[in-house]
Amino acid sequence: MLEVQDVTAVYGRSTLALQGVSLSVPAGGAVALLGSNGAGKSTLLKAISGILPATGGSLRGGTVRWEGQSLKNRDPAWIVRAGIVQVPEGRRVFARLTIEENLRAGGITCRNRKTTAQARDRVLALFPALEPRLSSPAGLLSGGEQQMLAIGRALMAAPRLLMLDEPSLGLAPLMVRQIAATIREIHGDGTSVLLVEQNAHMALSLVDSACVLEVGRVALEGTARELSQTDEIQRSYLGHGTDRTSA
Amino acid sequence: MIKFLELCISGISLGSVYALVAIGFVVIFKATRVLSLVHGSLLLLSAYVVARAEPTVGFLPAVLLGAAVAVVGAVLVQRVFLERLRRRGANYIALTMLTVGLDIILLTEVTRRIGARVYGINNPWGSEVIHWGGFSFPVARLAGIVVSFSLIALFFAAFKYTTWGVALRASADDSHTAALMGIRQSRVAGAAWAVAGALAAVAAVFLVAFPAPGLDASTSLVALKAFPAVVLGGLDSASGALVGGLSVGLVEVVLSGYGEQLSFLGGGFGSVAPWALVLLVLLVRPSGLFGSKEVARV
Amino acid sequence: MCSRPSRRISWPASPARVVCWAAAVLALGGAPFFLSSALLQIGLLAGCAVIAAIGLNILTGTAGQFSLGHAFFVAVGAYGYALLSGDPAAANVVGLGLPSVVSVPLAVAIAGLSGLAFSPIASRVRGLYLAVASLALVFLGQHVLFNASAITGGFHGRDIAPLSVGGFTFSNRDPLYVLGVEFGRYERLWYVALAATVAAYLVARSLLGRRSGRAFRAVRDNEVVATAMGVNVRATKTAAFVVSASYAGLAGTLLALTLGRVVPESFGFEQSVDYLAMIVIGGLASVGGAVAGAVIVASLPLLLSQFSSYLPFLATPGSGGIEAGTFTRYVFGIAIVLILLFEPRGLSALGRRVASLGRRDPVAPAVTGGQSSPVPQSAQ
Amino acid sequence: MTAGERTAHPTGPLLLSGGGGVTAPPPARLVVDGLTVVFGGVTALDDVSFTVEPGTVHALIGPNGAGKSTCFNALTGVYRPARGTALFGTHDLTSMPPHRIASVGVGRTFQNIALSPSETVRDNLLLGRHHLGRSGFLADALGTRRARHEERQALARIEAIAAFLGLADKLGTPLGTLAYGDQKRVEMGRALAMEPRLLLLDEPAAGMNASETESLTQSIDQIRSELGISVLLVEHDMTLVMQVSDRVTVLNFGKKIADGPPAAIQTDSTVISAYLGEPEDWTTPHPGDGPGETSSER
Repeated sequence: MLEVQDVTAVYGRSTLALQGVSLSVPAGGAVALLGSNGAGKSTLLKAISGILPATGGSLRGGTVRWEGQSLKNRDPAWIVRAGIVQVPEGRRVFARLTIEENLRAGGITCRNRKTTAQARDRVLALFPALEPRLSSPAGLLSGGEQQMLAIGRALMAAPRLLMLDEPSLGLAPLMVRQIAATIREIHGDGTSVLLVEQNAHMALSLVDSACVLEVGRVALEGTARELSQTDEIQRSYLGHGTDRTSA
Repeated sequence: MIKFLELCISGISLGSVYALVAIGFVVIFKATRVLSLVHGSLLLLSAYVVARAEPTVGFLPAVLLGAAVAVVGAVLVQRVFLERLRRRGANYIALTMLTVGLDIILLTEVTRRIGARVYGINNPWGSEVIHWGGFSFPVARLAGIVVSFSLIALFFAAFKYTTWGVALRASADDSHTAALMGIRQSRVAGAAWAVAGALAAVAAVFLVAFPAPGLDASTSLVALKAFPAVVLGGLDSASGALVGGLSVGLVEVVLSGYGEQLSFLGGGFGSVAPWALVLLVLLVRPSGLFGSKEVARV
Repeated sequence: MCSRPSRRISWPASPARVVCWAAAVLALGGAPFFLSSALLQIGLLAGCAVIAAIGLNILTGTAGQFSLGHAFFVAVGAYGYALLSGDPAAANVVGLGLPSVVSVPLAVAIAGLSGLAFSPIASRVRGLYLAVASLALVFLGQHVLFNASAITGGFHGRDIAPLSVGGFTFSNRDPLYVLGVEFGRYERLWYVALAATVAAYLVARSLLGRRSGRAFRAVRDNEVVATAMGVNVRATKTAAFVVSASYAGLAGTLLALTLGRVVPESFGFEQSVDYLAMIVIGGLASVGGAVAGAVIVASLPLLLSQFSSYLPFLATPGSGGIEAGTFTRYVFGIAIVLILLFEPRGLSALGRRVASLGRRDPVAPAVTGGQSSPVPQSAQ
Repeated sequence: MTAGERTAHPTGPLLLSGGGGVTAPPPARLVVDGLTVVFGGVTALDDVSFTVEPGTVHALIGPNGAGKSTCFNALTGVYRPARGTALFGTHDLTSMPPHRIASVGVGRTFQNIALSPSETVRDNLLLGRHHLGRSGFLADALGTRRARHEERQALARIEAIAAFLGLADKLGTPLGTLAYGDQKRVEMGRALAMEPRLLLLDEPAAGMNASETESLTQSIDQIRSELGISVLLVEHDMTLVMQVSDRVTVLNFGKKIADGPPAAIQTDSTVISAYLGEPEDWTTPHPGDGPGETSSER
């Protein structure tokens, strides 16, 4: 399981992005991280997947543990091998590589041919739409197909914890629905899921529990059922203040 | 007509050798966003090693040794120096100037050792010339074509199909996401520099072979000929480097061959014509023929 | 990285400072009285390098346009002067026979115009593509220098008419004694070079400290931002090339006058790299740094070979050991590498650090290569 | 139109732009009409229209990827729209050379701090006055009287702006050594130094903590009420948006989905579902209205 405790992260020299955030994803569990843009959700994922330093940030305090081992100062490749893989925000497929090559890039840490073949079969079973276009450049796919490829690419590393950063971003509702169904299926296969989403309704329908970040702090947490019944989330997205004439 | 065809074969031969060096530049650029100005001296170093080792160990072992030296040298440049500077977020001017500094050191050392000597490297082709239906070609030139194109084919296969190739192209496409997939950039980059070093070493052997006079201190300047090639094609396009290398070779050899008719452009115009071609191409396409446009980020 | 304009220099007329400046003025102004001709020539060559390096640093350090072609523009100045002032009656080469006072500014203007002529490429082509495009100028320029012998004298070069102002000629022709010291060509030229160098320095400081300098730096740091602030990016890049080429032209003119003869090999690829070495060693974007770097890079090899017989680690030419020229190449190579690795802002930053050792001034953090320090990619 | 250096107020309060003798240009409204931006077949901004009234704060909000930045970039000439106009007064921003936009009175800030870290705060602020200056390269190089006069005036104005933003004692500090919140303020100061009549703020609160956001809120309020500058604001911090805005335009998928006063936007069901998703059943891949987790509002 993943255990994040009291994490503080900064960008550059002094921009506080996270202040004392704690969160845990139990083995086989699914957790959503909600909050409006700029709340620090992506930063937390980057802190877990180890690419925070490469993007100009650093972890200042707190601990990140995965099955008892600290992930601090580990390089991203080590973390991928340990079983945590992140699907980046905005899909970020390798546009000039073919779909097949994108999948190969995702499975690059896996040295075992058999596991790789199995992972590939699983991905193509999940996303049959990719199969006929394996040799065309990923840049030509539609937004929804790119999101599928991005998830498929991450699954090639056979993760035990899949972290998704805003998989619904910029997708039409029908596509969001398909992505949601896929995430549910992946979770159903026993993979733990940490889902960062702005689409709170979709996210809460997929996970057991969630926490809401607001300006780098946990503002709200609870089970999915509890959270979907309050309108606190809406307020954290659309603002606490009213218009200025009454403020 | 016979002269023209002979010149074309000769140009393709020289061009394919330029392409070897140019592909090295592209691979390095894709992996580390640097124009390696240390390449000329690495090329000279490996040629020097081949020239010194050949009399005792024989041709092929000497070439392998030269290539090994170039590979080790290139990887050291990347690992010990560039990587350190890159981690601190240095820009491309600083990174490129670092290769200039290393080039000055290495070039000074190797040219000091070579001095005023000219080394001929004994190779299997010697100075033989094939005559065939009115045509005559130096065998070394033909061997250059065969070996270069084989290596280029091998390179493209590796670039397309091997794990390293996929990792290199993925990193060049989006380095952060590649890191998220567990691709270790520094290893990919090290391998890229190694490949470039090996290609340069092979190119060096053909650059000093007949009908060239042999290895002397100015051989490193030949690596500069690969600059027009790589810029013509586009810094980040491997196939562009091939096209660019061949164009530069052809333009240089054919124009030199017709030097008398072109004497109004000055003696030896053929050897600088590639540079004129570069300016013309950049005027129309600021990122070369196949290079991807640099997009300004807000 | 930033060159502080003169008006912002605090002037705590500390006695040490006054003594330093006085000593510098005395040493530079009095040099012809106590230096040998050989040393004066080295000083003059260093002055040319200083002017050229200041120009390149404006282009590459301040405006961020990577140029490997600086030697070309220096050549334009040198040969331009040779052509304009050359004797019309000379046998092999064309000369227009213009007086020096006209030829010098015209040669500088021609160099500036050649920078302008390059602008269709210079203002559109970026980064390393620009570096290679400017390198093309050097090779094509060399070709012209070797082949257009009617103007350039070809491989052997051509002689330079001495500078002559109002009947006073800067040559050894009519002997002149000042305070008992014979004033020959180098002694006379010394003050011209000194004035030109000081002017080049002051003009650069003035330019970079004002609106134009800020536009250069804005274009270097971020073109989109520069545009939003109203900077015409292409015009600014063109201007940077013109300014830099004019500096190179002045340096070339002075070089021609100092050497008395110009040959193509003084303006090749290696010289272009040397100019880059000067600004990297001195510190990118710093005018003072360019001065320091140029003096070191230009004079060290000459000084070492001048004194090689006194330096036990140097071999005399031809004996097979490490010669002065070779030795200085090592020094430059190592200096570039060490500076980039340990003090990317070059000697100017080192100097400032040393100067502030006694004071409490905070020294700005090292920012590598003039680009932005790590900033958040996305604030999320 | 080069406006010339407007008169400065060395120590006085920061008056309206163009104040102090020179007649200020009349306040202008920004009328965005049918703005459409297409990237390689994808419509990033689809027929968006809205009006920023003079002297108001107008917010442009929407979920990630809704097209807000695209809109900003189209207004500032970074992108060329396929269709539509953006009239500011009588000037169509979408058809001007981008570097001219500043001189008609449009200033902007950038989302990620886009200042030069090695320069002083003073030099960073002075860059904002570039379009107001007239001294050319020659005048600057020679330090003519006019160039020096202009520089002094610009400096005086910068000092007033720095005082307004509480940066007066930091003018000589290299920007890179400032705290993040101060850097953000310099970014704002540079935009004010442009003497804009319309200020485009791109996520000014990004990365700020609560107290920094609080002071930002006040600054925006002051910019509107004391300086009379219109503000177009892209921001994710909804508390800030709702506090300072007179009007809010909401984008989703590149289209305008709502436009109105903040209070109305906060309760608009289209806006709510654009942000939080539709409160419906997400378990099946086909639209349906099964008894899923539906929240209380519907």
